[in-house]
Amino acid sequence: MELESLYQEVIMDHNKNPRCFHKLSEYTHTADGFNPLCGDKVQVYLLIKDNKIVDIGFTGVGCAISQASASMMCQIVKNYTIEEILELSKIFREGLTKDIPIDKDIGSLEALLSVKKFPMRVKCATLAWHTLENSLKGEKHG
Amino acid sequence: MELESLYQEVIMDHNKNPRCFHKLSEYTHTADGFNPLCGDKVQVYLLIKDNKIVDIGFTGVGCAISQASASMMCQIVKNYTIEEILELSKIFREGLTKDIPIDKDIGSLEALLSVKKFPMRVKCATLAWHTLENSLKGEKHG
Amino acid sequence: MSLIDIEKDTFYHDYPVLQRKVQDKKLIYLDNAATTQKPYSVINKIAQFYQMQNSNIHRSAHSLSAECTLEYDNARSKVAEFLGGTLFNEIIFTKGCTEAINLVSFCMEKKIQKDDEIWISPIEHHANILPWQRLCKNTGAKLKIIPMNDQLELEISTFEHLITERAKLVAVTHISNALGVVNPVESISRICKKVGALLFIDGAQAVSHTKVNVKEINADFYALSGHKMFGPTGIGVLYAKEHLLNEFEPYQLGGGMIEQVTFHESTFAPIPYKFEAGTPPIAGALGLAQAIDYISETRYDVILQKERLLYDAFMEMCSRIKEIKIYGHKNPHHHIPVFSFNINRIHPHDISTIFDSYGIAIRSGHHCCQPLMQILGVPATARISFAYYNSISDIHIIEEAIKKSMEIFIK
Amino acid sequence: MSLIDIEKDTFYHDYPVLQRKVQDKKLIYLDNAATTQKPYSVINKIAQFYQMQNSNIHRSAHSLSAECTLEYDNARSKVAEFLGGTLFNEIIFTKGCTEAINLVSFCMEKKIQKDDEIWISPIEHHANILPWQRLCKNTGAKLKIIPMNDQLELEISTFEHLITERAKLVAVTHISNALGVVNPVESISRICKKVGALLFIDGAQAVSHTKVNVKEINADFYALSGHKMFGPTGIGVLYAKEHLLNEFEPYQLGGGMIEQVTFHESTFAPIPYKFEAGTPPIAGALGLAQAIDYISETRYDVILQKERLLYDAFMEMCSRIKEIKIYGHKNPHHHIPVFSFNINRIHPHDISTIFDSYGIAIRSGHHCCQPLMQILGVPATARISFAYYNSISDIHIIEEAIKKSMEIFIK
Ligand SMILES: Cc1ncc(COP(=O)(O)O)c(C=O)c1O
Ligand SMILES: Cc1ncc(COP(=O)(O)O)c(C=O)c1O
Repeated sequence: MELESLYQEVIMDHNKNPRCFHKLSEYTHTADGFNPLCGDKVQVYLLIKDNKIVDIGFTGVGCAISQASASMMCQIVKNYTIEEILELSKIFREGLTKDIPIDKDIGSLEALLSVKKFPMRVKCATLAWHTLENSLKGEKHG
Repeated sequence: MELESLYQEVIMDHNKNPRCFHKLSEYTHTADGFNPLCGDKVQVYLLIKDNKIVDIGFTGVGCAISQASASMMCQIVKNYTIEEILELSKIFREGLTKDIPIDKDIGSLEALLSVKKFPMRVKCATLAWHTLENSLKGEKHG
Repeated sequence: MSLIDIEKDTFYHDYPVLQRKVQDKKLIYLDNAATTQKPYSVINKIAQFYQMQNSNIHRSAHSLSAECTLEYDNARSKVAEFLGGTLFNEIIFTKGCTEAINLVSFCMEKKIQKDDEIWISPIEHHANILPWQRLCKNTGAKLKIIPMNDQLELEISTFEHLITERAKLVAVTHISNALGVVNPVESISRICKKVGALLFIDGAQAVSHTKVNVKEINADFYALSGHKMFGPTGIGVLYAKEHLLNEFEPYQLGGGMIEQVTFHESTFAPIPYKFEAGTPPIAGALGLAQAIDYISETRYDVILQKERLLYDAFMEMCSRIKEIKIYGHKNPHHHIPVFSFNINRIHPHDISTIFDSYGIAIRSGHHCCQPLMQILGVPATARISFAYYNSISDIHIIEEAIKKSMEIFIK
Repeated sequence: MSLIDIEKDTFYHDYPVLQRKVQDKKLIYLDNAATTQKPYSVINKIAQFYQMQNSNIHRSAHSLSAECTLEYDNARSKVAEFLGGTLFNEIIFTKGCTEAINLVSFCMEKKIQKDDEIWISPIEHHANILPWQRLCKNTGAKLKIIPMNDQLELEISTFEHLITERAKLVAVTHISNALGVVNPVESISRICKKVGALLFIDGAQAVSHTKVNVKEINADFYALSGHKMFGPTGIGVLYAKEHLLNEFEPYQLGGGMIEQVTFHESTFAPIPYKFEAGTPPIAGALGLAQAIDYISETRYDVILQKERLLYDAFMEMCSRIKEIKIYGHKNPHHHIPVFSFNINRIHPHDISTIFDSYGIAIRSGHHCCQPLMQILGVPATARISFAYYNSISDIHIIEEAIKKSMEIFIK
């Protein structure tokens, strides 16, 4: 049943025990994400040094998918360069919205691709990534 | 054919040679009538003495039905009392809009009842009468 | 119709959508507060209009246009009668309830001054908040909120003490789309009259559930949407008292609402036309009139009885599930079967997705009531909104879906 | 499609209304400028939506709502492509052309100051006069009129000399509903750009006759109505350049166009949603998209060729009747087959009634162009407005009706 693929073990785990769920005491980039249609909110905090993510955290409220997606994102991008993050974000988001198979390894994010079968939930899965991208566009801070 | 009953002799005659088609030099009551949907216009002038119509005239532009109706109205109401006019107006207008036969003699106005079969033209036939009624409601003038 | 007929529960036969499947399951449509389904008669009426009569109204002398003009006028008369016997002139067709509210808030601007007050309730839909907020911003008036008790019902007696003659308008919903609570509009009306405030009632949610009589309520304005009362999208109604419409300047300008136009100035047609600029949603108006016929044939007493059965069955089911929290509904007799709820800490979106896998369509989110969500202290709720055509037997499937949600999330 | 196919002249098969009778005669519908007929595919689309999918958009996570949201988005994309490949965000659904003009005139108020100028043409529809008149009244700007020559075509070179940088907006119709004249919108656009004025084009009459590309025209705004392009009533479109929509404050307020709402203040969703408060005319938008598909299948080159045949046949017939006076149309290549005319001194209403007795639907009146009527020096005209689906053989019956009019009135 497709419901089971959406709410699979790894996603439920991240939802229950979100990793990096905190505001960073020291950060260089941040942004707020909001989905006005459903009320999901996320704040992303980044500490970037020498073009690399040294630390990352998030806070917010939202559904299992948006929370798990934010948590998994934070876990995976640590130590990535900005370019690597942007590329991964693009691949992941296209994987959820376009009808072409992904040929890159996206690691644990693979689990989230089941969201594709639930079109109204795709925005839940991409909210954290949009917010991350926005934070990188914004003024440096801190 | 119904068209022939609409554009019958007497109506065409009034349209071609409208009676009383002039502004009165002396009048006690007047009103402007206008149908914004089609642009028909009529002005009615009355000279009333001792509750009786001593003289009446009209000017305006409009279709054959509205012109003929105004002309026939002017011809018929001369020497009527205000009460008689209002009653005739009511009978005539109801004859055009309601599904009940008229039991009073309305004289030459009978010819105009054929307009009933052309619902979009009823307003053409009643415009002059509405204007006449309005003139009686208005302030005395002259 | 007897109770036995109502229990036979076959109203859904009138609704083609309700015969379809989603996710390989029979559709159980419980998002009626967002929009209701349309019976065959309404759908057929719209198709028939386009197939047999379509023409513009008012403007032409040919037969087709005469037919349409007559039907359009009849639709207005039907709405006037439906709302309790108002005047023909007091019924304005709009594109929806939202436009009706915007129209009034625009026209009221000339009547409102600095330090006047406009009162709304805390449970209003955004459509009945934002236009008044803007009106206050533009005029310097104050937006005041009617107090609410912890049963989530309006505190009418406190309101009566708070309101003063500075209040120029009170805008409240007849029935809440989020909580299903029926506001005491008669009492509110009485209070309004006492201080000389106009009363605007948002009837979007009321007309599919209960007979409305704007004259008995003595409302100055009443707004509704066709699509929420078994009619088409893109049509709504504003009822407003004749003298108010006469005083107001027109809202939108264009064809059909003028008397004489020159480049220098224009004069306007009498009401109701003054407020209907441009080609109206003709098919929408005829479809709405057909929906009114449909409701009359079905009868409100039947709708009420059926909804009470649904109400009781749903509440009975919920009473067996301690994890479910329903907002409000302490007093069933002030409520229709529209329920905002949460299940433990499961997010409403997840509930909605799980329900969907059972074929059950419910809504999750803020229901266009963000201020109410702030008061409830939640970002969102799940909402089940019944219509009289929903089946009592579907409540078992709702129960299954609730249990599945708990199984996935609370194990 | 070859010319031979076009001469076969069977397009009317697509339109159910055209199969019906009025006054016991086959309906000959020549009131297409008031509203066009709808092909089966459009009518079926609307019925199908209500039968199979009906649900509100955007707001719910369930499958039905997901389907509708996707279709509604696709409809917007289709309009964007249809108008020449604009951005998705630049297309706002309205209830009609009139609302689109009112929206822009409302939003422009913040950009217009005393002694600024707004230019319109003398042949505008009331919908494209009154909103600008009000805007001028509210701001102290001046309403200026583009000069017209005695062939009833705009004097573009004089206009170019007259307009200055005080002009902030030029609002003209693409094609006149009263005269059938096609305005040189590209030249007007060039002149606007020279003085820095925004260009608003009223496209209500254009889209059923000719391919429109707003980007090639470089229009800042373009407005149209669904019901005048083989689509449903109650739906229209405003195209506006993205940066303008972003600068504008919202027009109507309500659900679906907000970001965050508290009782104290509200923030708004990004475009296009910022301009679509409330439940939109969903079925209308899908019907309009279907009409666009229909036009694409039929092809504009076919429509143009067919309309040219109708044009020539009609003009040829009129050339034999000296009593008929057609306004304008000195240069056929600047015109579509939409003709305002008078027959001697017969009043247009009488013409229209006589035509109706032949089953021919035409319009008589001021065509919502009172200022133009004042220029023509007549209270009204009769108007025949062809669509490509009209039959060339019907022109004989028009001739009969004209002769009958003369027989009755000029004997
Ligand atoms: C040129 C023109 N502009 C605007 C309009 C107004 O369109 P609608 O009535 O569909 O809003 C019309 C149609 O009557 C028109 O012909
Ligand atoms: C209480 C209430 N008011 C107003 C509205 C707005 O109605 P519409 O979106 O049809 O304009 C709604 C529906 O969403 C509603 O539930």
